[in-house]
Amino acid sequence: MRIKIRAFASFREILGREMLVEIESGSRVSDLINHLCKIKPDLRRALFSDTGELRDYFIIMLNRRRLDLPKDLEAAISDNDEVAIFPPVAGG
Amino acid sequence: MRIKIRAFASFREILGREMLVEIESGSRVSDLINHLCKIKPDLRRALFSDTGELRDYFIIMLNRRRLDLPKDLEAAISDNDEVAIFPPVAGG
Amino acid sequence: MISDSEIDLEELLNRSMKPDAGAVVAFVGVVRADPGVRALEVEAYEEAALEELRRIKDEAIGRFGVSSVDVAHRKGRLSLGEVIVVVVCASAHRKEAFQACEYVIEELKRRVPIWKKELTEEGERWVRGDAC
Amino acid sequence: MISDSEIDLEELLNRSMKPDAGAVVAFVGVVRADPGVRALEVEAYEEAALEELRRIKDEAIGRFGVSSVDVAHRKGRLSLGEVIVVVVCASAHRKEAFQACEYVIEELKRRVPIWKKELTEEGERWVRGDAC
Repeated sequence: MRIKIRAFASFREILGREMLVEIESGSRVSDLINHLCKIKPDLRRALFSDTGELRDYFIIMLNRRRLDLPKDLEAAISDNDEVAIFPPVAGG
Repeated sequence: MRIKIRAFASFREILGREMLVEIESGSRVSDLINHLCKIKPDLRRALFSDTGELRDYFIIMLNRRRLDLPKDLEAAISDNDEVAIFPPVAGG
Repeated sequence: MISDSEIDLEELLNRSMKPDAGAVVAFVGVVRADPGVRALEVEAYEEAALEELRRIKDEAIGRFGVSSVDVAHRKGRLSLGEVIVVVVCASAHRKEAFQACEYVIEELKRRVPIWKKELTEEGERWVRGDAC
Repeated sequence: MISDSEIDLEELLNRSMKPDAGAVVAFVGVVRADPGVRALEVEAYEEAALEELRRIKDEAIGRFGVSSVDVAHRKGRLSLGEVIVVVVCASAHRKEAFQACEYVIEELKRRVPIWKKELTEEGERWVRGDAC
Protein backbone atom coordinates (compact mmCIF):
# COMPACT_ATOMS: atom_id res chain seq x y z
CA MET A 1 0.00 0.00 0.00
CA ARG A 2 1.03 3.61 -0.51
CA ILE A 3 1.40 6.11 2.34
CA LYS A 4 1.96 9.85 1.93
CA ILE A 5 4.60 11.16 4.31
CA ARG A 6 4.70 14.83 5.17
CA ALA A 7 7.35 16.40 7.35
CA PHE A 8 7.72 19.87 8.81
CA ALA A 9 10.35 22.09 10.40
CA SER A 10 13.41 20.11 11.56
CA PHE A 11 11.80 16.87 10.29
CA ARG A 12 11.31 18.39 6.84
CA GLU A 13 15.04 19.03 6.77
CA ILE A 14 15.58 15.29 7.34
CA LEU A 15 12.78 13.74 5.27
CA GLY A 16 11.92 16.37 2.70
CA ARG A 17 8.56 18.10 2.50
CA GLU A 18 6.56 15.23 1.13
CA MET A 19 7.09 11.71 -0.18
CA LEU A 20 5.18 8.58 -1.03
CA VAL A 21 6.33 5.29 0.46
CA GLU A 22 5.28 1.77 -0.42
CA ILE A 23 4.82 -0.45 2.60
CA GLU A 24 3.34 -3.89 3.18
CA SER A 25 -0.42 -4.07 3.71
CA GLY A 26 -1.38 -4.44 7.38
CA SER A 27 1.56 -2.34 8.56
CA ARG A 28 1.34 -0.30 11.73
CA VAL A 29 2.75 3.13 12.57
CA SER A 30 5.78 1.48 14.15
CA ASP A 31 6.48 -0.45 10.92
CA LEU A 32 6.30 2.77 8.93
CA ILE A 33 8.71 4.50 11.30
CA ASN A 34 11.17 1.63 11.05
CA HIS A 35 10.89 1.75 7.28
CA LEU A 36 11.53 5.51 7.23
CA CYS A 37 14.50 5.15 9.60
CA LYS A 38 16.05 2.71 7.15
CA ILE A 39 15.68 5.13 4.24
CA LYS A 40 16.78 8.16 6.28
CA PRO A 41 19.28 7.27 9.03
CA ASP A 42 19.10 10.87 10.35
CA LEU A 43 15.48 10.19 11.27
CA ARG A 44 16.56 7.41 13.62
CA ARG A 45 18.84 9.81 15.45
CA ALA A 46 15.97 12.33 15.73
CA LEU A 47 13.41 9.83 16.99
CA PHE A 48 15.47 7.54 19.20
CA SER A 49 18.04 8.11 21.92
CA ASP A 50 21.48 6.45 21.80
CA THR A 51 20.07 3.62 23.91
CA GLY A 52 17.22 3.06 21.44
CA GLU A 53 14.41 4.69 23.42
CA LEU A 54 11.79 6.79 21.69
CA ARG A 55 12.33 10.49 22.33
CA ASP A 56 9.32 12.67 23.14
CA TYR A 57 10.25 15.73 21.08
CA PHE A 58 8.15 14.91 18.04
CA ILE A 59 4.52 14.55 17.03
CA ILE A 60 2.95 12.21 14.50
CA MET A 61 -0.39 12.89 12.86
CA LEU A 62 -2.30 10.21 11.01
CA ASN A 63 -4.74 11.79 8.56
CA ARG A 64 -4.44 15.06 10.53
CA ARG A 65 -5.29 13.48 13.86
CA ARG A 66 -2.56 13.54 16.43
CA LEU A 67 -1.37 10.15 17.66
CA ASP A 68 -0.93 9.44 21.33
CA LEU A 69 2.59 8.05 21.47
CA PRO A 70 3.97 5.56 22.32
CA LYS A 71 0.55 3.85 22.64
CA ASP A 72 -0.53 4.62 19.05
CA LEU A 73 2.65 3.17 17.56
CA GLU A 74 0.50 0.07 17.20
CA ALA A 75 -2.21 1.90 15.24
CA ALA A 76 -2.96 0.38 11.86
CA ILE A 77 -2.37 2.38 8.71
CA SER A 78 -4.18 2.01 5.42
CA ASP A 79 -3.58 2.65 1.77
CA ASN A 80 -3.54 6.38 0.94
CA ASP A 81 -3.16 7.46 4.56
CA GLU A 82 -1.29 10.70 5.22
CA VAL A 83 1.26 10.53 8.02
CA ALA A 84 2.89 13.77 9.19
CA ILE A 85 5.96 14.04 11.41
CA PHE A 86 7.00 17.26 13.09
CA PRO A 87 8.45 18.76 16.27
CA PRO A 88 6.28 20.48 18.95
CA VAL A 89 4.50 23.45 17.43
CA ALA A 90 5.81 26.98 17.89
CA GLY A 91 3.51 29.31 16.01
CA GLY A 92 2.08 32.67 17.00
CA MET B 1 -13.79 85.63 46.09
CA ARG B 2 -14.54 84.18 42.66
CA ILE B 3 -15.07 80.45 42.01
CA LYS B 4 -15.35 78.83 38.61
CA ILE B 5 -18.15 76.29 38.44
CA ARG B 6 -18.12 73.61 35.79
CA ALA B 7 -20.89 71.09 35.30
CA PHE B 8 -21.21 68.02 33.12
CA ALA B 9 -23.85 65.68 31.79
CA SER B 10 -27.15 65.95 33.72
CA PHE B 11 -25.65 68.66 35.95
CA ARG B 12 -24.66 70.71 32.92
CA GLU B 13 -28.30 70.66 31.91
CA ILE B 14 -29.14 72.23 35.29
CA LEU B 15 -26.23 74.62 35.83
CA GLY B 16 -24.92 75.32 32.35
CA ARG B 17 -21.48 74.34 31.17
CA GLU B 18 -19.49 76.91 33.10
CA MET B 19 -20.08 79.96 35.30
CA LEU B 20 -18.29 82.22 37.71
CA VAL B 21 -19.82 82.80 41.14
CA GLU B 22 -18.88 85.36 43.76
CA ILE B 23 -18.91 83.98 47.29
CA GLU B 24 -17.73 85.23 50.67
CA SER B 25 -14.05 84.65 51.53
CA GLY B 26 -13.55 81.72 53.89
CA SER B 27 -16.45 79.77 52.41
CA ARG B 28 -16.48 76.01 52.38
CA VAL B 29 -17.74 73.55 49.77
CA SER B 30 -21.06 73.29 51.65
CA ASP B 31 -21.51 77.08 51.49
CA LEU B 32 -20.89 77.02 47.75
CA ILE B 33 -23.46 74.25 47.27
CA ASN B 34 -26.05 76.16 49.27
CA HIS B 35 -25.32 79.25 47.21
CA LEU B 36 -25.73 77.32 43.95
CA CYS B 37 -28.96 75.71 45.16
CA LYS B 38 -30.36 79.19 45.74
CA ILE B 39 -29.51 80.31 42.20
CA LYS B 40 -30.64 77.03 40.61
CA PRO B 41 -33.49 75.33 42.52
CA ASP B 42 -33.24 72.31 40.21
CA LEU B 43 -29.81 71.66 41.67
CA ARG B 44 -31.30 71.24 45.15
CA ARG B 45 -33.62 68.52 43.82
CA ALA B 46 -30.66 66.79 42.15
CA LEU B 47 -28.41 66.90 45.23
CA PHE B 48 -30.84 66.42 48.11
CA SER B 49 -33.66 63.99 48.76
CA ASP B 50 -37.14 65.21 49.71
CA THR B 51 -36.15 64.86 53.37
CA GLY B 52 -33.09 67.06 52.87
CA GLU B 53 -30.43 64.33 52.85
CA LEU B 54 -27.51 64.48 50.44
CA ARG B 55 -27.90 61.96 47.61
CA ASP B 56 -24.90 59.92 46.55
CA TYR B 57 -25.40 60.08 42.80
CA PHE B 58 -23.00 62.94 42.11
CA ILE B 59 -19.33 63.76 42.30
CA ILE B 60 -17.61 67.03 43.10
CA MET B 61 -14.06 67.84 42.05
CA LEU B 62 -12.12 70.71 43.56
CA ASN B 63 -9.35 71.78 41.21
CA ARG B 64 -9.65 68.39 39.46
CA ARG B 65 -9.29 66.36 42.63
CA ARG B 66 -12.30 64.34 43.63
CA LEU B 67 -13.81 65.21 47.00
CA ASP B 68 -14.71 62.54 49.50
CA LEU B 69 -18.32 63.38 50.33
CA PRO B 70 -19.94 64.09 52.72
CA LYS B 71 -16.68 64.53 54.73
CA ASP B 72 -15.16 67.07 52.33
CA LEU B 73 -18.24 69.30 52.39
CA GLU B 74 -16.23 71.11 55.06
CA ALA B 75 -13.19 71.61 52.77
CA ALA B 76 -12.18 75.25 52.37
CA ILE B 77 -12.29 76.85 48.93
CA SER B 78 -10.14 79.72 47.74
CA ASP B 79 -10.27 82.49 45.19
CA ASN B 80 -9.99 81.19 41.60
CA ASP B 81 -10.71 77.58 42.57
CA GLU B 82 -12.43 75.40 39.99
CA VAL B 83 -15.30 73.30 41.29
CA ALA B 84 -16.83 70.69 39.01
CA ILE B 85 -20.13 68.85 39.59
CA PHE B 86 -21.15 65.78 37.65
CA PRO B 87 -22.85 62.38 37.90
CA PRO B 88 -20.93 59.08 38.12
CA VAL B 89 -18.80 58.64 35.03
CA ALA B 90 -19.92 56.42 32.15
CA GLY B 91 -17.24 56.61 29.49
CA GLY B 92 -15.69 53.90 27.36
CA MET C 1 -6.32 61.73 23.47
CA ILE C 2 -9.95 62.88 23.44
CA SER C 3 -11.12 63.85 20.02
CA ASP C 4 -14.12 65.14 18.11
CA SER C 5 -13.11 63.35 14.96
CA GLU C 6 -12.89 59.70 13.96
CA ILE C 7 -10.22 57.62 15.69
CA ASP C 8 -7.52 56.41 13.30
CA LEU C 9 -7.22 52.84 14.56
CA GLU C 10 -4.50 51.85 12.16
CA GLU C 11 -2.32 54.81 13.08
CA LEU C 12 -2.72 54.00 16.80
CA LEU C 13 -1.82 50.35 16.26
CA ASN C 14 1.14 51.11 14.05
CA ARG C 15 2.51 53.49 16.66
CA SER C 16 2.62 50.59 19.16
CA MET C 17 4.11 48.02 16.84
CA LYS C 18 7.81 48.25 17.46
CA PRO C 19 10.31 45.41 17.13
CA ASP C 20 10.98 45.43 20.90
CA ALA C 21 7.33 44.69 21.69
CA GLY C 22 6.31 41.26 20.46
CA ALA C 23 2.75 41.49 21.75
CA VAL C 24 0.17 44.18 21.13
CA VAL C 25 -3.33 43.95 22.62
CA ALA C 26 -6.02 46.39 21.57
CA PHE C 27 -9.47 47.00 22.95
CA VAL C 28 -11.91 48.73 20.63
CA GLY C 29 -15.24 49.95 22.01
CA VAL C 30 -17.98 50.38 19.44
CA VAL C 31 -21.33 52.17 19.79
CA ARG C 32 -23.66 49.22 20.16
CA ALA C 33 -27.10 49.13 18.57
CA ASP C 34 -29.14 48.71 21.75
CA PRO C 35 -32.92 48.64 21.24
CA GLY C 36 -34.27 52.05 20.32
CA VAL C 37 -30.89 53.80 20.36
CA ARG C 38 -30.14 55.91 17.29
CA ALA C 39 -26.92 57.66 18.25
CA LEU C 40 -24.71 58.59 21.17
CA GLU C 41 -23.56 61.95 22.48
CA VAL C 42 -20.29 61.82 24.43
CA GLU C 43 -19.28 64.57 26.84
CA ALA C 44 -15.96 64.88 28.69
CA TYR C 45 -14.45 67.00 31.47
CA GLU C 46 -11.49 67.09 29.19
CA GLU C 47 -8.66 68.45 31.35
CA ALA C 48 -9.57 66.15 34.26
CA ALA C 49 -10.10 63.19 31.92
CA LEU C 50 -6.67 63.60 30.35
CA GLU C 51 -5.04 63.83 33.79
CA GLU C 52 -6.81 60.68 34.93
CA LEU C 53 -5.92 58.83 31.72
CA ARG C 54 -2.28 59.75 32.26
CA ARG C 55 -2.43 58.34 35.80
CA ILE C 56 -4.09 55.11 34.62
CA LYS C 57 -1.48 54.74 31.88
CA ASP C 58 1.37 55.18 34.39
CA GLU C 59 -0.26 52.65 36.72
CA ALA C 60 -0.54 50.09 33.91
CA ILE C 61 3.10 50.55 32.94
CA GLY C 62 4.18 50.30 36.59
CA ARG C 63 2.07 47.25 37.44
CA PHE C 64 2.45 45.17 34.31
CA GLY C 65 5.75 46.34 32.86
CA VAL C 66 4.29 46.99 29.42
CA SER C 67 6.29 49.18 27.09
CA SER C 68 3.48 51.43 25.89
CA VAL C 69 -0.14 52.30 26.54
CA ASP C 70 -2.17 54.45 24.15
CA VAL C 71 -5.73 55.57 24.65
CA ALA C 72 -8.04 57.47 22.33
CA HIS C 73 -11.60 58.42 23.28
CA ARG C 74 -14.20 60.11 21.13
CA LYS C 75 -16.40 62.97 22.22
CA GLY C 76 -19.35 64.58 20.47
CA ARG C 77 -22.00 62.86 18.37
CA LEU C 78 -21.41 59.22 17.37
CA SER C 79 -23.41 56.93 15.10
CA LEU C 80 -24.13 53.25 15.75
CA GLY C 81 -21.09 51.11 14.97
CA GLU C 82 -18.63 53.97 15.36
CA VAL C 83 -15.49 53.53 17.48
CA ILE C 84 -15.87 55.28 20.82
CA VAL C 85 -12.67 54.21 22.58
CA VAL C 86 -9.42 52.45 21.74
CA VAL C 87 -6.82 51.16 24.20
CA VAL C 88 -3.57 49.75 22.81
CA CYS C 89 -0.95 48.11 25.04
CA ALA C 90 2.37 46.83 23.73
CA SER C 91 4.67 44.53 25.65
CA ALA C 92 7.50 42.09 25.20
CA HIS C 93 5.11 39.35 26.39
CA ARG C 94 1.44 38.74 25.70
CA LYS C 95 0.16 38.01 29.21
CA GLU C 96 1.16 41.47 30.44
CA ALA C 97 -0.28 43.14 27.35
CA PHE C 98 -3.67 41.50 27.98
CA GLN C 99 -3.64 42.39 31.67
CA ALA C 100 -2.65 46.00 31.06
CA CYS C 101 -5.25 46.49 28.34
CA GLU C 102 -8.06 45.11 30.49
CA TYR C 103 -6.87 47.17 33.47
CA VAL C 104 -6.86 50.39 31.46
CA ILE C 105 -10.37 49.99 30.02
CA GLU C 106 -11.80 48.97 33.42
CA GLU C 107 -10.22 51.94 35.19
CA LEU C 108 -11.20 54.29 32.37
CA LYS C 109 -14.83 53.27 32.78
CA ARG C 110 -14.60 53.62 36.55
CA ARG C 111 -12.62 56.83 36.91
CA VAL C 112 -12.34 59.00 33.82
CA PRO C 113 -14.90 61.86 33.73
CA ILE C 114 -16.70 61.08 30.49
CA TRP C 115 -20.44 60.61 30.01
CA LYS C 116 -22.68 59.19 27.33
CA LYS C 117 -26.17 60.22 26.38
CA GLU C 118 -28.26 57.88 24.30
CA LEU C 119 -30.40 59.49 21.64
CA THR C 120 -33.39 57.19 21.32
CA GLU C 121 -36.63 57.17 19.42
CA GLU C 122 -38.42 58.45 22.54
CA GLY C 123 -35.92 61.11 23.52
CA GLU C 124 -32.58 61.43 25.24
CA ARG C 125 -31.24 59.68 28.34
CA TRP C 126 -27.92 59.77 30.16
CA VAL C 127 -26.23 56.39 30.53
CA ARG C 128 -26.02 55.65 34.23
CA GLY C 129 -22.49 55.30 35.59
CA ASP C 130 -21.72 52.20 37.62
CA ALA C 131 -19.36 53.55 40.24
CA CYS C 132 -19.90 56.43 42.58
CA MET D 1 -6.32 32.30 7.29
CA ILE D 2 -2.66 31.47 6.73
CA SER D 3 -1.04 33.76 4.24
CA ASP D 4 2.24 34.47 2.48
CA SER D 5 1.51 38.16 2.21
CA GLU D 6 1.19 40.97 4.72
CA ILE D 7 -1.80 40.81 7.08
CA ASP D 8 -4.28 43.64 6.52
CA LEU D 9 -4.94 44.52 10.16
CA GLU D 10 -7.43 47.24 9.40
CA GLU D 11 -9.49 45.02 7.14
CA LEU D 12 -9.57 42.30 9.82
CA LEU D 13 -10.65 44.76 12.50
CA ASN D 14 -13.28 46.41 10.35
CA ARG D 15 -14.78 43.03 9.56
CA SER D 16 -15.37 42.49 13.32
CA MET D 17 -16.73 45.92 14.08
CA LYS D 18 -20.46 45.51 13.80
CA PRO D 19 -23.10 47.45 15.73
CA ASP D 20 -24.18 44.31 17.63
CA ALA D 21 -20.70 43.82 19.09
CA GLY D 22 -19.78 46.63 21.45
CA ALA D 23 -16.38 45.19 22.35
CA VAL D 24 -13.58 44.11 20.06
CA VAL D 25 -10.31 42.76 21.45
CA ALA D 26 -7.37 42.17 19.15
CA PHE D 27 -4.07 40.45 19.75
CA VAL D 28 -1.26 41.32 17.36
CA GLY D 29 1.95 39.31 17.46
CA VAL D 30 5.00 41.05 16.05
CA VAL D 31 8.40 39.59 15.11
CA ARG D 32 10.48 40.71 18.06
CA ALA D 33 14.07 41.87 17.67
CA ASP D 34 15.69 39.29 19.94
CA PRO D 35 19.51 39.52 20.17
CA GLY D 36 21.15 38.39 16.95
CA VAL D 37 17.91 37.64 15.14
CA ARG D 38 17.63 39.13 11.66
CA ALA D 39 14.45 37.57 10.32
CA LEU D 40 11.98 34.75 10.82
CA GLU D 41 10.89 31.91 8.55
CA VAL D 42 7.43 30.55 9.31
CA GLU D 43 6.32 27.11 8.17
CA ALA D 44 2.83 25.59 8.50
CA TYR D 45 1.13 22.24 8.00
CA GLU D 46 -1.54 24.27 6.38
CA GLU D 47 -4.50 21.90 6.05
CA ALA D 48 -4.08 20.64 9.63
CA ALA D 49 -3.47 24.17 10.94
CA LEU D 50 -6.67 25.49 9.36
CA GLU D 51 -8.66 22.59 10.80
CA GLU D 52 -7.22 23.20 14.27
CA LEU D 53 -7.85 26.95 14.03
CA ARG D 54 -11.47 26.23 13.11
CA ARG D 55 -11.81 24.00 16.19
CA ILE D 56 -10.24 26.63 18.46
CA LYS D 57 -12.52 29.29 17.04
CA ASP D 58 -15.61 27.13 17.66
CA GLU D 59 -14.42 26.43 21.22
CA ALA D 60 -13.99 30.15 21.91
CA ILE D 61 -17.46 30.95 20.59
CA GLY D 62 -18.96 28.08 22.61
CA ARG D 63 -17.13 28.86 25.86
CA PHE D 64 -17.30 32.64 25.92
CA GLY D 65 -20.32 33.42 23.77
CA VAL D 66 -18.44 35.90 21.60
CA SER D 67 -20.03 36.80 18.30
CA SER D 68 -16.96 36.43 16.09
CA VAL D 69 -13.37 35.19 16.13
CA ASP D 70 -10.97 35.91 13.28
CA VAL D 71 -7.41 34.67 13.03
CA ALA D 72 -4.74 35.45 10.46
CA HIS D 73 -1.26 33.91 10.58
CA ARG D 74 1.66 34.62 8.31
CA LYS D 75 3.89 32.04 6.75
CA GLY D 76 7.12 32.46 4.81
CA ARG D 77 9.90 34.98 5.44
CA LEU D 78 9.19 37.82 7.91
CA SER D 79 11.28 40.83 8.87
CA LEU D 80 11.69 42.23 12.39
CA GLY D 81 8.65 44.23 13.42
CA GLU D 82 6.32 42.51 10.94
CA VAL D 83 2.96 41.16 12.06
CA ILE D 84 3.06 37.38 12.40
CA VAL D 85 -0.38 36.69 13.87
CA VAL D 86 -3.62 38.56 14.53
CA VAL D 87 -6.57 37.34 16.61
CA VAL D 88 -9.72 39.47 16.69
CA CYS D 89 -12.67 38.64 18.95
CA ALA D 90 -15.89 40.64 18.96
CA SER D 91 -18.53 40.41 21.63
CA ALA D 92 -21.45 42.28 23.13
CA HIS D 93 -19.40 42.59 26.33
CA ARG D 94 -15.72 43.26 26.89
CA LYS D 95 -14.87 40.61 29.52
CA GLU D 96 -15.81 37.79 27.15
CA ALA D 97 -13.92 39.41 24.27
CA PHE D 98 -10.72 39.55 26.38
CA GLN D 99 -11.13 35.96 27.58
CA ALA D 100 -11.81 34.61 24.11
CA CYS D 101 -8.88 36.47 22.56
CA GLU D 102 -6.44 35.22 25.18
CA TYR D 103 -7.83 31.68 24.88
CA VAL D 104 -7.41 31.64 21.11
CA ILE D 105 -3.80 32.85 21.08
CA GLU D 106 -2.83 30.45 23.90
CA GLU D 107 -4.42 27.46 22.17
CA LEU D 108 -2.98 28.51 18.81
CA LYS D 109 0.52 28.48 20.28
CA ARG D 110 -0.11 25.14 21.96
CA ARG D 111 -1.94 23.23 19.23
CA VAL D 112 -1.72 24.68 15.73
CA PRO D 113 0.99 23.06 13.58
CA ILE D 114 3.10 26.09 12.73
CA TRP D 115 6.84 26.51 13.32
CA LYS D 116 9.30 29.38 13.34
CA LYS D 117 12.93 29.39 12.36
CA GLU D 118 15.09 32.27 13.48
CA LEU D 119 17.62 33.51 10.96
CA THR D 120 20.45 34.83 13.08
CA GLU D 121 23.89 36.23 12.48
CA GLU D 122 25.40 32.82 13.24
CA GLY D 123 22.95 30.74 11.24
CA GLU D 124 19.47 29.33 11.50
CA ARG D 125 17.67 27.73 14.43
CA TRP D 126 14.18 26.36 14.95
CA VAL D 127 12.26 27.97 17.79
CA ARG D 128 11.58 25.26 20.36
CA GLY D 129 7.91 24.53 21.00
CA ASP D 130 6.73 24.52 24.59
CA ALA D 131 4.19 21.74 24.60
CA CYS D 132 4.57 18.19 23.41
